[in-house]
Amino acid sequence: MSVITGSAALRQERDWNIGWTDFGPFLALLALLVVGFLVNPDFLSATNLGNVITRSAFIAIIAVGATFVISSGGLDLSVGAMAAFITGITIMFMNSMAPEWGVWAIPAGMAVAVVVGTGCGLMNGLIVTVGRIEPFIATLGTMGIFRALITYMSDGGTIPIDRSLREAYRPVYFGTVGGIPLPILISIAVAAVASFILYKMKYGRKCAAVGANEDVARYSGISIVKTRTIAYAMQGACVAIAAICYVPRLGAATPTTGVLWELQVITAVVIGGTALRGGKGHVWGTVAGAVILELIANLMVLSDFVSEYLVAGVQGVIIIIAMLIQRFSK
Amino acid sequence: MSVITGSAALRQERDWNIGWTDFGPFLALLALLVVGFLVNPDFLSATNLGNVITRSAFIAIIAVGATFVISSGGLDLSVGAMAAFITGITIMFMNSMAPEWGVWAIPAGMAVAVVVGTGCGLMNGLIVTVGRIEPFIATLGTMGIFRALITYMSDGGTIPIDRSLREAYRPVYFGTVGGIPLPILISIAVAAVASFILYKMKYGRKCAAVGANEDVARYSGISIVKTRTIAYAMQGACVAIAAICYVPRLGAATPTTGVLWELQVITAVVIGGTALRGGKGHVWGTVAGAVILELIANLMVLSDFVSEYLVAGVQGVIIIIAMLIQRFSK
Amino acid sequence: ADKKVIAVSIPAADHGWTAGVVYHAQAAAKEVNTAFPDVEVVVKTSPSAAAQVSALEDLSAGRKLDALVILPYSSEELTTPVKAVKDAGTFITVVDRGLSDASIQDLYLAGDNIAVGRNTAKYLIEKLGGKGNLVVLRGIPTVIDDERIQGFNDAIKETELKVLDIQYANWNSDEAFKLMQDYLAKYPQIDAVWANDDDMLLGVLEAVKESGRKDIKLALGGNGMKDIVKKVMDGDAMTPVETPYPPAMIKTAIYMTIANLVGQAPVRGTVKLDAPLITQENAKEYYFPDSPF
Amino acid sequence: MFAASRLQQESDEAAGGDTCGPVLQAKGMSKDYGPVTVLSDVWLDVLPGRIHAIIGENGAGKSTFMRLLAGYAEPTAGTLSIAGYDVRFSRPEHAQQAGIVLVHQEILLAEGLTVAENLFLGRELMWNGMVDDQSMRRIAAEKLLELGCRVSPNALVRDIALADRQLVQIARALLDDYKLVIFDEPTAVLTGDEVERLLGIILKIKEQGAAVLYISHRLDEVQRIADQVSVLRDGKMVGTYPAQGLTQMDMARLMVGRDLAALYPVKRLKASNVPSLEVRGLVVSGYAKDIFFTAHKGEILGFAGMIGAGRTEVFEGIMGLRPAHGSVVLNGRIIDIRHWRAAMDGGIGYLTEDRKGKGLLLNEKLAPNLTLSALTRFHSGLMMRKAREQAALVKAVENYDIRLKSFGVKAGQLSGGNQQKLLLAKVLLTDPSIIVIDEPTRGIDIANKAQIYAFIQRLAEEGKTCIVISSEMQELIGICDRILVMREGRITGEVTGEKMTEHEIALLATSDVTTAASREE
Ligand SMILES: Nc1ncnc2c1ncn2[C@@H]1O[C@H](COP(=O)(O)OP(=O)(O)OP(=O)(O)O)[C@@H](O)[C@H]1O
Ligand SMILES: Nc1ncnc2c1ncn2[C@@H]1O[C@H](COP(=O)(O)OP(=O)(O)OP(=O)(O)O)[C@@H](O)[C@H]1O
Ligand SMILES: O[C@@H]1[C@@H](O)[C@H](O)OC[C@H]1O
Ligand SMILES: [Mg+2]
Ligand SMILES: [Mg+2]
Repeated sequence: MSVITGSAALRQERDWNIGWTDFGPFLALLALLVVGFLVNPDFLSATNLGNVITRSAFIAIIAVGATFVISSGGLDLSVGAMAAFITGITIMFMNSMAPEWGVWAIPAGMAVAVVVGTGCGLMNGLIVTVGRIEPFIATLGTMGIFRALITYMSDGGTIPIDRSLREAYRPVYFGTVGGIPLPILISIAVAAVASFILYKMKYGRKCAAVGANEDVARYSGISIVKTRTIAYAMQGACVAIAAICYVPRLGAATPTTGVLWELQVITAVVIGGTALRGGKGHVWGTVAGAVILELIANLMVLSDFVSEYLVAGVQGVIIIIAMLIQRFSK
Repeated sequence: MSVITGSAALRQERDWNIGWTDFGPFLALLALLVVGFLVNPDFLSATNLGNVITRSAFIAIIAVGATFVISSGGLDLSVGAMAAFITGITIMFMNSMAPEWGVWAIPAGMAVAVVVGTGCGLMNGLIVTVGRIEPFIATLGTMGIFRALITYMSDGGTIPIDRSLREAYRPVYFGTVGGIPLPILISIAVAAVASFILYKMKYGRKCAAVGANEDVARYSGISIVKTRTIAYAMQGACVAIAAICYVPRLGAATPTTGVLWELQVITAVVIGGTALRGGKGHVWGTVAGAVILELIANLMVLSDFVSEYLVAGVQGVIIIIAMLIQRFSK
Repeated sequence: ADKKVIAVSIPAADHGWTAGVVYHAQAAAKEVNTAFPDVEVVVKTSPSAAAQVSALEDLSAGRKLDALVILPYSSEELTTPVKAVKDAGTFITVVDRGLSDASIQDLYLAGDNIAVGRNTAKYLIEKLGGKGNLVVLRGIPTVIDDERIQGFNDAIKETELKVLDIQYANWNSDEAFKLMQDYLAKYPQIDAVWANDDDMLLGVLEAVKESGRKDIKLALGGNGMKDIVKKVMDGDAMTPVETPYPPAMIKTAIYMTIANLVGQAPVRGTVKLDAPLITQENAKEYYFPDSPF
Repeated sequence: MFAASRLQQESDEAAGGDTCGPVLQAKGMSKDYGPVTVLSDVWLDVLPGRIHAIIGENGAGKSTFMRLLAGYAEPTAGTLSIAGYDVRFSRPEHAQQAGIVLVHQEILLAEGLTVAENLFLGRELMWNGMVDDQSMRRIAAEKLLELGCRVSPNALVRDIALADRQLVQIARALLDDYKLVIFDEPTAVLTGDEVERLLGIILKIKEQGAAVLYISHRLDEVQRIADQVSVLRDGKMVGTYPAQGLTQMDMARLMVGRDLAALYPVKRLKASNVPSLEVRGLVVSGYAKDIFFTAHKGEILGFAGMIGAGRTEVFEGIMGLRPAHGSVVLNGRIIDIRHWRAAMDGGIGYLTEDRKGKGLLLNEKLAPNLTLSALTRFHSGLMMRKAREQAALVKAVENYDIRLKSFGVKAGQLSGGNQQKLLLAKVLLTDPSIIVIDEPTRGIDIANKAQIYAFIQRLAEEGKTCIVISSEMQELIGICDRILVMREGRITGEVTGEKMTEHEIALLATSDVTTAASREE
């Protein structure tokens, strides 16, 4: 009998398959750590790795959101500008509430951030889905809009957070729980929730289906508009969470906050193993991708081999090599 | 008999359809011109339109190249940095040859530019096709590399063209033939050649096939590697042509030359009606797209309605509206 | 022997002026590292504020820094991180873009941006006889940009000079070229142009030249770019003056910091580099043909 | 294998064939996908001037075998030889250069390109160094017309019907010189007329002296045109037989390895007069108008018609999958079909005719495909219940007799017929009260057809309404209580009882020249 009916055999096979694809980014990460150590042994010191991973949290959190968008067949170029805009709104809100509510302005501001972020994401989503505009263009447009708004709100300058709130807010970036920096925990939590949504919930299936083949999704009763719009809204929420962690680190929103984050975010997602044309998303791969990017930057600072003019070039080379390692490892 | 009339009737209908898709960008352009005139009648003055269209020539020429890349299912984020790099090399070459060859250094430099550009494009193409790396990442990497190289070559400063060559070279940007500025003529020529290649030559078919469905292309005996690599090489050549026109405009290459051109280029292609996921390319639509972008920027300056902080935002809004008009017009 | 470590953290070469900063910082590092065997200068560039904060963390994670010379990417965002470095016992020298909390700065060296705007304005008032139409090109939305504009605006307030238009061209010559073309299309009568940075002035001059318009009498910049200083030196009619804003200030800052560390010459406080008008007479002093800027 | 080659010789004589050598010989071909063996040690001689049918159950390995012959895949073991020389085809062009062309079972065209562009893809006609679009369009139109396909050569493949796509694919294969044409289920998506025309063309190919390999689950076609028949079972060659004297029942027995019961179930009495779906004045712009009909509970209602008659579009319109308007009453409640999914949520299940493009996620595993339109049922708390999904898959594999070599395969790796079965299982998982099946047995082998018919009948007996759109008149006549016939976007008549004959249906489905001409005004 050539037809298999046992389901035990099935499980084995499947896990094996998924394993390989998922390993790629982690292999690249490993390779990078080894190279890093050879370049400068300090690279592997606990403080340094702690710093680097902590700071990769912003990109990681946003990129987790982008994993939804990209897996559902979309793209969001506006995330960096949106982060700046949300940071601005949040700080302004907190500052205005601080005199009355004191430290309570902080959680209130965080709630505002999430609401605004989700709203911005929703807007992106609706323009793309209902307006049926190519995501690249739609979000390039909203990128301009968010960037203009933050510039306008800050009068071209900065929107610093009220001094009275600083100390209370600091731990959100600088605090640790059980020795682990809070941003790392937050990004792990975000990734965990995301992978639950993407791999365990109904919505994850819809997302992958819409990204893989719109027609099949439609004929299966899955709403493309709804699915993709939700992905954008979640992206917005993730940007908000990243913004919340960002404020205590830099203490202000400026017109240049988050410039070019979109490229880093998309790079993290792709390095993580999610295809840009949509389909299956790889949440943990995305997180690894974000860490890889930050490690590369860190390596550049720690090494003394490279002329300061060539840093960007060496980063480019490393990224390409990292991708080749992935290809190769498959 | 009736069968034949039947298919003739059908044919007409289809032609009509194709017409519509091609008209979209031109409609948007028209709408923009009308709005522009209402905002400020100077908008339609010959000088202003001449300036704007001349300026749009770089983006148009590069975007024509990008039409190949995108139509074949690729993407190239490195064009802006590549333009800067080629400009730098070209100027350095011309300067070094000027003492010996005099004005002949200019055409020689142009040849060098084209060779270097094609080489850079080829490199991009090979990384994408042979290395099988997602184009977004591959060209983000080479973007960093080109940018680093020009920064390095210029020591972070400028590489100005030799005074002795300036006057002789100037007409390439500022000259006119029959009253029409040279860059406009050059971009028309480039677009004409491109549309010949894309619509009249075998290669064009291959390009569209590779972009539309890789499997089908492969089974039809079309080499995906070759087709896509050639597209990137042509992109490189177009960047070189744009660079050649660019040099006399400001007479120097700097690390900031061409920053963010890639976004404008891709936007022009998409506004022009070519889908980002590949397939049929629309060369003339792309040219219209490039002009649209430049007109929007121009309109912002000519109007007095918008706070200078919000210009980018309004541009975003207009682009989105332009795309909606196109959707709507279909 | 314990080497003294001086970290220099500056923005990446994202336009001509910052490129000059990188150039001079690296040149200084090279000189110092050969001249002073017991001092090590490390230069790091960063393409954004966030990256610069990271670089600070990275620089101070491995070793103790004796001094930090920093040109902050932006003021507010770098304030807290620089404070953290200072709290570890590092001497802090800040260049150009100041921190929000001035008490962190052991040494502050900057150009006088208000003066850049004011001195240029004064020259214009004088030359145009206190009246005429102006257009202005400004840089990247930052405090420095605001200060220059403020200095300029305050100076022309009481006059009949009218600013027809003012827009951002992001300290980029290409954008300035386009913007100037558009200004020319929009306004039939422009008496003078001010671009608050020389990168932009290059674009402006090209646009004016190409238009063939004769109404523009003056086109001024600022920053002391060598090509512009050369023009001044040569007595150019359209650009007869210039204000300095030398990127070499980073070098000065590095040397002053070293003097502090090794020379037992305590240098503290604020140093403002004046922004006098560069004219044909004194232009030679400001002309450095070998600098990339 | 000895048996096979002996039979081969016998059949040569039986067909009274000329003695010139085979155009292609397959010698001990095997194909493995990883640990899975799909084809093992298959031998075959393909003779010129013969139509050689390959039959076998779904998943027997027919398509795989053909892909090996035409250079779309390389064998794990075994060789091909032409005129005594061993050859290797590592790409389709190599086979094409040797005159071997394959018409795929699954449609392989670039949707974003036009019909003419697809037809000539990779071998464009040139004129003075330029692609000669005019000639290509003209020739395309001619070639298509020969096949009875009237789509405009300028139409995008995306916009044309599935059957037309198949014809384009066939035209494409026949464009070049060929010594051997392989048809892998070419008629699965065609209706009566086109089938006839295609069979005529195949006979013409044979007359020209070329060889034809022909795969079909429509055994009557095989019987009509084949000279010899080879049977594959489970990846192995059972034998090659002269077609003459082989009845359909014989073929079925050879394929399945046992005797088969009757193909069509015995008809029941018509169950009820309770209307379940009433459609009044439906218009699907560009495809259908004035559509009025009523379907009843427990009824099997057939929709017949030629390609392009608009049957698919009518139901896609009702399902909200393409713009349409008109009144639709579902189990007594008016639903707004402009509202997407209203019909689905109201309990209509629709099985698309385009399993590859609209039915299945080819790159996805089987379980996620199966449950995609009924996610809610495999979902409790917040989570998808994977164990339940697996159980459903195991059950579907049994119920619908889906043949697979491993549960780990992706949907796209299933054989065509098994994909169809998976799709059927998928739609029925939504537990619809009205089920619309567009081409239910497309690509399904004869044993499974019987099973599916029985299945449809069982659904009807449970009181569900089954609407069957089919291009096989026999099948409609065999299972339906009532058949509506469409022509050019309108319902032209209804046949029941005695009048349910091919003749009657064909009359309603085809228009005479004059009415067609007047309609074109
Ligand atoms: N790429 C692949 N990977 C794994 N298994 C495959 C692959 N391609 C085909 N198979 C398996 O090979 C077997 C034979 O498939 P094939 O398509 O040749 O069958 P077939 O005889 O054409 O069936 P049908 O009549 O349904 O079209 C099937 O079990 C199928 O699942
Ligand atoms: N091909 C189909 N034919 C008939 N009905 C279908 C088909 N595909 C899906 N449906 C129906 O469409 C709906 C989609 O199922 P799903 O599990 O996504 O439900 P849902 O939770 O209501 O969706 P949503 O969260 O988008 O509202 C179900 O009502 C299902 O019965
Ligand atoms: O980077 C800035 C430079 O371009 C401007 O002209 O002067 C101040 C600097 O900070
Ligand atoms: Mg098959
Ligand atoms: Mg149909």
